Amino acid sequence: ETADKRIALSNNYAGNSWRQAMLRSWDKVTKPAVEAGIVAAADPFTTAENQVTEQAAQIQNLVLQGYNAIVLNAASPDALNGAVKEACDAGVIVVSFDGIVTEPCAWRIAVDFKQMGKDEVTYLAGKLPEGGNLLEIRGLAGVFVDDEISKGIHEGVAENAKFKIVGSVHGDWDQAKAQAAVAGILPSLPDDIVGVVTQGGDGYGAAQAFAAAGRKTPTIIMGNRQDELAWWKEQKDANGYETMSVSIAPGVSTLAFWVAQQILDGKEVPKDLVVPFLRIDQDNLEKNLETTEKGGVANVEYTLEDAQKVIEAAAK
Amino acid sequence: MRWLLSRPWLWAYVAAIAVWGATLAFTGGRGGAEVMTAAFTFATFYVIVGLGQMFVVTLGPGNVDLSIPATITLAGAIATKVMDTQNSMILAGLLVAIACGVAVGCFNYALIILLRIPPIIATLSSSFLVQSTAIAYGRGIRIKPPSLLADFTTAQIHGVPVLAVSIIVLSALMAVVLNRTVYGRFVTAIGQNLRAARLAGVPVGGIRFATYVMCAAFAGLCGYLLSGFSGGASLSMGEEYLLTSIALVVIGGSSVAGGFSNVPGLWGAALFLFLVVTMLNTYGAGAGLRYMATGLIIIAVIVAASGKRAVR
Amino acid sequence: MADTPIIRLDGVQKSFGAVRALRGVDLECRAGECLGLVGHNGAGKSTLMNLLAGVFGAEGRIAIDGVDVSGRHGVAEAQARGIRCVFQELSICPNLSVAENARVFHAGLSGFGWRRRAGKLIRDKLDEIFPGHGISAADIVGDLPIARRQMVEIARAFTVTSAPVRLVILDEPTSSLDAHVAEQLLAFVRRFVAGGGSVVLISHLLGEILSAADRVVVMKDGQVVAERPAAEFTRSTLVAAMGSVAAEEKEGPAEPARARSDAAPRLRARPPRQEDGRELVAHRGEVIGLAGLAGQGQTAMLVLIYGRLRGAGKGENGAFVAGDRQQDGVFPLWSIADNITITSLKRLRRGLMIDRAGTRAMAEGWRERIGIRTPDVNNPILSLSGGNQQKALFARALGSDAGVVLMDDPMRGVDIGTKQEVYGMIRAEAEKGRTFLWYTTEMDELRHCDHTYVFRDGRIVADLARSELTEEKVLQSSFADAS
Amino acid sequence: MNAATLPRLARSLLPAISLAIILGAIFWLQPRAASYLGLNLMLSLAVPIAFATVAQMCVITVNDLDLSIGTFVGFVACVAATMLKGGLIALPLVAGLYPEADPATLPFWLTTPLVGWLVLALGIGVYALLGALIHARDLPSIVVTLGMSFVWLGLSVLVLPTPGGKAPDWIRTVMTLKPPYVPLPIIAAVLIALAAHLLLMRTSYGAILRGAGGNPKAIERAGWSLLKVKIAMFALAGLFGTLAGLSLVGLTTSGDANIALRYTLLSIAGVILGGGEFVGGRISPVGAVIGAMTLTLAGSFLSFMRISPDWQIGAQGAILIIVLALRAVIDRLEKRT
Ligand SMILES: Nc1ncnc2c1ncn2[C@@H]1O[C@H](COP(=O)(O)OP(=O)(O)OP(=O)(O)O)[C@@H](O)[C@H]1O
Ligand SMILES: Nc1ncnc2c1ncn2[C@@H]1O[C@H](COP(=O)(O)OP(=O)(O)OP(=O)(O)O)[C@@H](O)[C@H]1O
Ligand SMILES: O[C@@H]1[C@@H](O)[C@H](O)OC[C@H]1O
Ligand SMILES: [Mg+2]
Ligand SMILES: [Mg+2]
Repeated sequence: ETADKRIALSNNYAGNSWRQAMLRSWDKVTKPAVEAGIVAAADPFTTAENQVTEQAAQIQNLVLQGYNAIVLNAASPDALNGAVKEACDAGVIVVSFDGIVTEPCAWRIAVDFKQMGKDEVTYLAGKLPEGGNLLEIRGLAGVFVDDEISKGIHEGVAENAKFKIVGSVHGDWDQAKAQAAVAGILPSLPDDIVGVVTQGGDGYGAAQAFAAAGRKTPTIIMGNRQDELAWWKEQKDANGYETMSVSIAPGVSTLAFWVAQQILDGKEVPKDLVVPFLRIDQDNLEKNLETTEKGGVANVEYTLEDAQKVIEAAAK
Repeated sequence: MRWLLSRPWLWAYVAAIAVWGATLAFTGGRGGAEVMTAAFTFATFYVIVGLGQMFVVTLGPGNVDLSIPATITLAGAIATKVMDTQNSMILAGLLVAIACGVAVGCFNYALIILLRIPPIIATLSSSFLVQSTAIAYGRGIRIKPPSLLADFTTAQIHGVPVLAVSIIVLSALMAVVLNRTVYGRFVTAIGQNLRAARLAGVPVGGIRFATYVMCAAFAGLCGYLLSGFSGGASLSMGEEYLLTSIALVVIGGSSVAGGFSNVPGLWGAALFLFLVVTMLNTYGAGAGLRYMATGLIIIAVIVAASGKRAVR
Repeated sequence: MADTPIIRLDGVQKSFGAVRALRGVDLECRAGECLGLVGHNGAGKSTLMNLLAGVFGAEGRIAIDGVDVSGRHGVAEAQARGIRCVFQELSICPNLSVAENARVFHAGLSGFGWRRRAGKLIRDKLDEIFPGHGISAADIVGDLPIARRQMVEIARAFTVTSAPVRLVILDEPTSSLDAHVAEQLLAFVRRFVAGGGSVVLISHLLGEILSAADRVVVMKDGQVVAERPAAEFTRSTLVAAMGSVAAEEKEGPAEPARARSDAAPRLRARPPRQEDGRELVAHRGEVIGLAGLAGQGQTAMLVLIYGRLRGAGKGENGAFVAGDRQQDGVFPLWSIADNITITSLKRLRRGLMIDRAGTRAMAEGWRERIGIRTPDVNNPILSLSGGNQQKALFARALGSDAGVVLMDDPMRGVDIGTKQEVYGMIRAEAEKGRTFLWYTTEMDELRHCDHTYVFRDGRIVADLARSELTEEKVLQSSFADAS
Repeated sequence: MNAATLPRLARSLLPAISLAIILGAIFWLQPRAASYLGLNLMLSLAVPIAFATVAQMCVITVNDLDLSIGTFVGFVACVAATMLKGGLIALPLVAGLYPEADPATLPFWLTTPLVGWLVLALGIGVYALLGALIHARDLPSIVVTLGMSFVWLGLSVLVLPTPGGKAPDWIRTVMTLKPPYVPLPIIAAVLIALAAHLLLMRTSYGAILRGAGGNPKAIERAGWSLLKVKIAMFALAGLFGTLAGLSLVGLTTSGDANIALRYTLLSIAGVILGGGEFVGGRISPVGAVIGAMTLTLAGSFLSFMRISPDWQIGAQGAILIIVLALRAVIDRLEKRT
């Protein structure tokens, strides 16, 4: 029985389409839940400047306000541990997702980012048996997600010796930044780039940069953003362009919400839950493009039943 | 030669060429022209905001506009939404973007003059409000720019970006404004001595107002062109222009203490900043080394430039 | 005197780029004497004093107490040997208190209770030199009017902790002081010298030099052109020695007083703190004097009127000649020409752009008319001596099309020859219909005014037509209670 | 009786008034905050910010600006979370070289935390050097420190490529102390303010340091070395920045290169909020610490207000504006009297 329980979302960043979709999903799922009296409140909070310290203060304030659970997309996996520990000590349930925290008292809904990076290379290996030169676009330096995905990619390349990463730039998960970085490094790279491995939110920018340099467009892995998918569809229709797209679904925030609700309800929930990433392939591109809001991100939202299934699967 | 050596912008160009040379040394000379094309393409956007920031910084110590990134974002979001991919709306989009900049500029100056808030803090605070407006308005949704705008912003003739040429013309115009018009002289006067300027008959309030508005309008223009160039507006599109716009002005040889500035240096500095990242990417430096090298190179340039200035 | 001079210069030369500021100067300062130093603006007086104080080095020989220190004379050494300097441009820290500024001067003032000791040190000296100064050791210097700041700086130069005070250089110390305080200072200088100290006094007020100095050195174009006991000079021989072309000042009103016009005045203004009905009234073609002790609200009155004139927009136009030129006048990064033309730029336009030939012609014209000593008006303004900078500010105002010219004690640091010329220009311009509001601390200058308002404590306390103007009346209303 | 003392007094009280108002508003919105625990939670993160603000103030005193203080604090946090606890071997970079080594058998120089102290001392040394460089070549500090902000960030990423590490236990212990009656952050703030006040406002050399901001030429003409002044002020900034980093890592328990980027602007805002001015050596150490606390509390105030997420960022701006507008209002009132 959680009708009198209050849940807060602590979010560190709202400045990209993925995060906006994440917040929209939260609203879409939690509002009806509050109306239905499943929980008393489900308020979202976002910090202004994507800073660990700011989020730590936010968590402390949420504790002060007497929330029973905090659903957390963290700015740092370790640096919030102090604040998270204090929350736990005060009897608050903390469930982290996407940007997870390592503090043992918190729950984690993790995506295997490393596997995601590896899958990109595996896909390319299947598609391009000859191998060849790859360009890697990374995210924001010093952030855990960036490091994990990149590790996965490099592991994948190590297992597929015919691939070679000839250039690596940071695009900060931003189309414009990725475009500038790729445009800068392209002239110095060999002409035969066969693939671009990415982290999401940077595929379209990479495509633009290749076009501007007058180069043949290689296989660019996409990151589920609608503009990336739309570009892919355009190319597919025009010349049969093939690639794949993969990212974490922003709707994972709603899974975290249900998990928190279940914990508050007294359910036994393992500390570590894993959700699959959302992958789009050549054959289901159209279907996904249709359901993705113009300018948004391909998404899945979770229901209470979905959440219970995930919990059961992990408990086994 | 003497004339050249006494130019404050010289060092920005020397540095840009050196970094470009270092890049080519690595690739064995391959891709030199293409790197330059890319550099001009992206330097263009730096320069647009740099122009506005330069005039603001010239107004004297403490004058700086930190709301540029948020303004870029808001103008980009509103413009793409207004244009809604239709070519017929291109002009309307431009006007809306600039109007959006003008509105932010007016708000900034109102904080500075009515509430007497120091410009750094005033523009920082207003940037939060503007960013919020952009979020509430656009919700991070990316709308494609009209195709004609996208074509114009990415067009090249024989490897020369058309947009860069347009902005070079604009820069030349702003250089004339700075050096040869009453407005430009007045800005420089205020930057050297505000009290003296007021007593010498300079309409201090009006000039400062015009300058903050102009700076924000340039940021609006940048947001408009940038969203055309990179396939739509995003909430983070302005982020990198915060520190870059200040770095440009100073590396370009203008004085942070105000009262002394020049336009050509902006281009040198913009090319330099882009080429540094390119060089380090080409060398395959990891993020840590890349950050460090960027910082050290910036310091080296400013040290080299200052040595010359002392001689003058 | 048989004893060795405290400091002795032999054939000292100093150049700033192309400007030869000093061309072989010999000079001696001895204990127990006040040396008066005069010369036209830019003659090299301040440069010479900077040299004595060790601010910069120069070619030639410098000996202190007979020991050659050429090449190793610096600020610290000079201070250790008891040489102090009150610079022409203020050298105190506006953000610090009076006591803290005293501490800045004395490396030894540290440790527990330093603030109290520093405060006592400076307070005692202020009491000694300027009785009734009204300055507290805890006052922040920036809050004080310029006259009091100058008093603090002067008093500070005479304070003693570990190093003795033997030679004090005063570079135009009275330029911002009113007559009363200047009198106090000169009396103190006499006492100090009588006690065996040595003072170098630079001033453009020849009366001060003649009354306070024992020996007078006259400089011209970087050289010493005359050196004699003060008693052998009169005002006119001194002026002649300086090579000034100007005629000697006429005594009394230059022309008969005119009746005030009955027409509507050009402007009227009441000080904010005025309680009675008195107000300042100015007609076309009048020169109005603002008198009284320094810092009694005259500058504030001028700024107020200036702001009102500008606010009114069309019609009347005001131009301001700053007295505190560093703060209110000069654009330090600009050339002389740019500094002169700034107020007239709107007139000097062709289309949207500034007419370069026009601005140059204007600057050149004024350089000649007002005699700014520079080879090229495109040189930086800071390459000019203090007085010449002031002339550029005059040129700025007189060259504008302003109907009303407000002058904030504008003759600070201007040499006597130039003053005469400027007085003439003011008269001529007034005849053409311009109105001048002229705050001055010098009694003589009030003689050029058609009407004088005396200020005390932010209020007008007397209102004297030219025919009624006497020094006694001005002094009386400056001090006495307005009863 | 000086006419200027009254406005000065009012203005110097202003930061304290702002703080009181915002605290009052918080207690009104959330009475639970008005407790030992509440104050402890709300203010604990004000401690590192207060240190950083004082560091920034030192630089502002001599008319410079430090755009690198945020990344420097991050660097210190990264060093503290690695070398200060486990020595060189705590660096992922170094640990990679000794994959299977047993900690007990490693040589002393790899495991001693002294290395961490050495690196922190070097950091302060670099700050001092910057001061010297800026003075000697007459450089604009904004650009030099902008460059340094990249250098510190790069070093942090090298020290700690991904967030992690662990703060030394003693720092953690100090930062989580629960003294009776008065929460630690309040005691710490008072101590920081007091120390900075004594150092800059009461010592005799402090007068020289501030004077160098008011009129450098005068200080030089009085025979003081401006070079030494700049070195002293930048070294002090480095010292306070280091303390900021250490106290921060004590609260967060682990390091992160991007942990304190925000401190740069926050510290500038804190100094201004506290009544300092950008040029002219007019500063107020006590005000700066109060400014830092006000800014921290502004964040709490906002989350208690429960604003729509879209406008939460904007509300931060609004708070800054309102607090500073208070200054203008008091100024106006003053003028009228
Ligand atoms: N005493 C002062 N010190 C520093 N800045 C000041 C001071 N007074 C005003 N300012 C600043 O100068 C600017 C212009 O102020 P103000 O509007 O009074 O000028 P103005 O000369 O009246 O201009 P205008 O003639 O266009 O009205 C403002 O930004 C204000 O913040
Ligand atoms: N820093 C400098 N750079 C260039 N020229 C200078 C500098 N200082 C002084 N001069 C020049 O040296 C000459 C002597 O100047 P100085 O200031 O000694 O004159 P002064 O006799 O004190 O005049 P005043 O009575 O106007 O103060 C002037 O021609 C001046 O222009
Ligand atoms: O999880 C990541 C998210 O945090 C970032 O904002 O965008 C890319 C995603 O993969
Ligand atoms: Mg002089
Ligand atoms: Mg004089």
